[in-house]
Amino acid sequence: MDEERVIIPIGPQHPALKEPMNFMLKVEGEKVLEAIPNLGYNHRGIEKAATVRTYIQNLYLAERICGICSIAHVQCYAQGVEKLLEMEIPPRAQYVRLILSELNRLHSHLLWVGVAAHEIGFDTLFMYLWRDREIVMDTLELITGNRVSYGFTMLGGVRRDISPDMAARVKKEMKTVRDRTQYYKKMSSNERSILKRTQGVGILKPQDALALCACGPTLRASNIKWDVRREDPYLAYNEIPFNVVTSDGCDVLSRMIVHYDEVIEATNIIEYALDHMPSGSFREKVTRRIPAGEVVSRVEAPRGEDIHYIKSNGTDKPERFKVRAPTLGNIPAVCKMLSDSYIADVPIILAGIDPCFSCTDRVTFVKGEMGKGWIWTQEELRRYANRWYQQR
Amino acid sequence: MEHELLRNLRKKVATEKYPFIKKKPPEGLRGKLIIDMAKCIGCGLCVFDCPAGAIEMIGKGTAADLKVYLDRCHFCGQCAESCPSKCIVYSTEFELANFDKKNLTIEFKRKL
Amino acid sequence: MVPAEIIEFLSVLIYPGFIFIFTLAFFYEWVDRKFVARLQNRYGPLYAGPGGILQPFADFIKLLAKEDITPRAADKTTFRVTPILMLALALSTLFFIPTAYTTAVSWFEGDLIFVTFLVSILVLITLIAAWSSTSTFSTVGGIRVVLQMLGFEIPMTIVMVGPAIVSKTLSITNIALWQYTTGHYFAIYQPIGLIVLIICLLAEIKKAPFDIPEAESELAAGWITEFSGRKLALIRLTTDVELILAGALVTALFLGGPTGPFGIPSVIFFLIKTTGVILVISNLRALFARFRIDQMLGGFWKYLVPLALLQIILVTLGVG
Amino acid sequence: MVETKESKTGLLERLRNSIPQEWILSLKAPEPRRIFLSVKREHFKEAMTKMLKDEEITHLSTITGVDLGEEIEVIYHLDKSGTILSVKTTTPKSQPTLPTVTDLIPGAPLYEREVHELLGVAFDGHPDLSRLVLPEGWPPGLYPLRREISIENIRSALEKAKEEKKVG
Amino acid sequence: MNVVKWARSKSPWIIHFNTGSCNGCDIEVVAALTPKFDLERFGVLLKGSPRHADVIVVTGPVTNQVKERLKRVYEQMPSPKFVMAIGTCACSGGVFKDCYNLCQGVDKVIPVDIYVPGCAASPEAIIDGAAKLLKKISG
Repeated sequence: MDEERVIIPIGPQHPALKEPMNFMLKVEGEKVLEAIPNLGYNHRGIEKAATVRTYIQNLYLAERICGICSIAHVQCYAQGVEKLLEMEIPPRAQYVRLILSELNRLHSHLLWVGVAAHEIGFDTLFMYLWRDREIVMDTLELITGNRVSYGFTMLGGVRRDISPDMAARVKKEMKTVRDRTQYYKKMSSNERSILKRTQGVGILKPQDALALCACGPTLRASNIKWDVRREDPYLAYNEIPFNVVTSDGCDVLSRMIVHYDEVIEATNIIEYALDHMPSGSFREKVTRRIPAGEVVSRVEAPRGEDIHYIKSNGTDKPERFKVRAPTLGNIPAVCKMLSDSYIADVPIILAGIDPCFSCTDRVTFVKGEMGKGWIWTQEELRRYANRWYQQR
Repeated sequence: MEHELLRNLRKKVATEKYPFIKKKPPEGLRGKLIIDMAKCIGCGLCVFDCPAGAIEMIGKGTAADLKVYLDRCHFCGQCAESCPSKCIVYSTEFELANFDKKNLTIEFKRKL
Repeated sequence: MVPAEIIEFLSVLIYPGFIFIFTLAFFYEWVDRKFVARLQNRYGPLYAGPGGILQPFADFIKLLAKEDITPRAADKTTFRVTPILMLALALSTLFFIPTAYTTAVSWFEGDLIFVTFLVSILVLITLIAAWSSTSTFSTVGGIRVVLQMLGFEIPMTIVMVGPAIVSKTLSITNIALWQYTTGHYFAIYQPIGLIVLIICLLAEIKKAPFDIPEAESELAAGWITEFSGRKLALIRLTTDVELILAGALVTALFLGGPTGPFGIPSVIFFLIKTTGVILVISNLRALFARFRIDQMLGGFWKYLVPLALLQIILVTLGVG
Repeated sequence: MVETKESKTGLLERLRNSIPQEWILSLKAPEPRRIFLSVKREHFKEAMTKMLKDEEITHLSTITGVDLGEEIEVIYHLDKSGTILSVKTTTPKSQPTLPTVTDLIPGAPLYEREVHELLGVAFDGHPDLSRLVLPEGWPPGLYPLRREISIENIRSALEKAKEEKKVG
Repeated sequence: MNVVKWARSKSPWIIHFNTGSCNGCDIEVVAALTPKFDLERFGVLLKGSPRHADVIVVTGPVTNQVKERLKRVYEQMPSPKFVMAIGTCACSGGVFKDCYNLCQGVDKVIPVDIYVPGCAASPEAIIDGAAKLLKKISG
């Protein structure tokens, strides 16, 4: 055992991680030699629970896989079940869902940039971003009536329609959000103290990003143009013009820029969709029993590719419901970024992948897959951690 | 950034003085649920569809009473969706904080 | 006739001693919090007293009344003594800087050097406090405190010498008085020195962007992680006293101390000037992201030390 | 071999031509951009290697394990420019083992661990499949996603494990 | 004695603990601290160390994995300490009622002082809960 090396446990209760997760950092001075993730604190067993519930009940369970990307998960699930039913939801419902998905992305991205600012100790920016995020929350409240769990996406459509009044207000708000975001983007890419903390930090090279199966903004910030909305269009995404934003910095700063750009892009999408909404019904009746079959469904959640696999056996309950949330896909990448960084950079790097462990942990456990050069065994590490906590 | 700070110094504070000044709840906010027992036909669909098991049925059919556990309710609105006689309504009352869990159970009894 | 000893005793105890300083400490914490909140477009403390002015006092009383835990792994004696020692040190430093009157409670030729010394000791005690709690977060926090000191100590001392050279005295009180009598305020004649001193003091009192030892998102609460109850109350009070210390030092060395025209009591000038300094500090706190320890050290050595030296060279050349 | 709809990219055609018939159990594209390919267990690794190389696939979305009763089906969801290629293979439930794909896809270890932990499939050649940690005190050999395990089973097993710990 | 009660009710420092929630309540807790709602009006500060906190804000249905940690964090807090269960999951487990890895609510592990149901409990509901709790503390 090397005495000079200190192990800092980050988590499970730690302010840098809004959710419980455990990272063991092996440090030497201020340098991190290695990071070992330990998920599972948020494991609830949703996949098992889904198999004893009806498809309707699972709608709400899927929404609560994650409170931030609730629309994305429920959209992915509903889309899968609708495919099993071989039905097309009405075009108007598709647009309403699309608008909701983008609003979801807006609030999630603004939230993330705020959290990132907090991690680098820039609380003022955090406060401003969250203040402006409330505009988006108000919009969501206006459309759905609720702030976080909307209960809005139903099998076969949506629960409520967007009235012209609402549309006008949403459009007005989108302009404000876009202006503010443009300002923040300009500010963030010029403010010296932000640049110092984010530029060249948490490098993920394009080839590593591909090899480690990263997804979402993390991948796009490594200059790889890959977006489920473009590659595998769902809803009405193939009817709407939008750009897949990339940035070639491969560091935290470019992740920030990608988030800002996606916010701007999302406001444009919402405005376009509101202008081009087809008329007609917004909901269709759906039977309770779903025909047997299997389906893989995926959407671009705010954090990246979200993929659901549903297997049905012809009853009103699914036989297997599998969720892969984007954060899990980005964990190997974040371990790569963490090695050889500074302790002070750990929070921002961790935050850099926009982690959402509640999505991730619904079934998964990770425990130190970075074995190389590690002088402690897993067992020793665990014992050390236990001892450390007992002393407190 | 300094400019933005000074601008905010002049601007009105964004805070709403919530518990003292209350704003109108948005339309469609799902708060505490209310069941109109006069309309209830006792079909039990709400109990069947509730994802959290927050509604309990005491007795059977048209004579049944309903018990709602607000500490389990997720305010998802599925019961109101499923109810064939549309007797479940969500009020906009969301200030439900309570010191005792028992107070969060509401019973809806039929008037005889 | 009240004996002189009693007057001296009372001046240490009440005015401008402990009670005055504590009240001022709470007031300045409130000013700081309120101003930062306002910059962030929110209210900040609001319901404890008018405008939340009693908030720091409420925090203090609450902490005093809380359970005081000493972790089993901690070095008990050191752990208990250090918070008291810190407060005592911060207070005694303040007695050498003019606050309520134009002269400090105690002063002698050379107290400028003594104050620099006390400030360094304060930092070292912080390290001991952090070390004695033996948790990983505190230890790393404590190491960062000292690393940070390596950065700010040198430029701070250098720029503090600037006014001393010109006014040809090593006493803070005399420097302040000299400025008033000659009308030669160093804030105007040595602006570089003023800026460097404010930045160094920011690091000294561990406020953002140099709150590296307490970085919440990296190290829980850094070196104070393990302190609770009364000890935490004392530590918080120390931080507030240090805030006054920073304000008073800048006021005395560069703004002429608690002096002013029209025969208005000097304490009024002191309050106005220090509040000004503290508003500047709060503004800086809201303006920047936290630096990384290596960036902070590098920055201090690369930019602040040369700047401080430049100021001294200018002073010796007769400019300033 | 069933085929309902043609895939847009022509991937289906290429797969049909490149992979030997005797390796394949079924190959279908039920809807655009979704391909399900079922491979015999003994040829799984070969097929996987060949496909990844021929089609230059790098992205593995996830690995799903499904308990079919007698067998456990493991599905690898690969992405080829917008088309999800789901490669299925099965392994007997009595002794579930499969070759690892971590040497082909560096991003796969987590997914394999997940399947290992929740369904008990052992992956040969995986660098670190040691004890996977459900909460501390999780009874060994209890795989929550297996069909015969009900939630009540798990609860009672957990209770039992807790009591044993107390006694021991 | 009244001064102490007053001080306590004016200065509740919170520590936020996520015990496996869906993040919905967590973002709402954080949102309650930001300009629009600004809990600091009540003297609330978010603290990183349990040693500094008076109120532990628990969100989530308490997974088996996190149960021990929750207990430990609760024990590390100096008394008097208060527990707020935010959100329906923290109150009873709610929609996760038959997930196998849960304790079904915070009160199964540590005593709860106030329950704030809601999914997710909106910042207003959280402030309402906090105000009720503070009223109780001040007696």
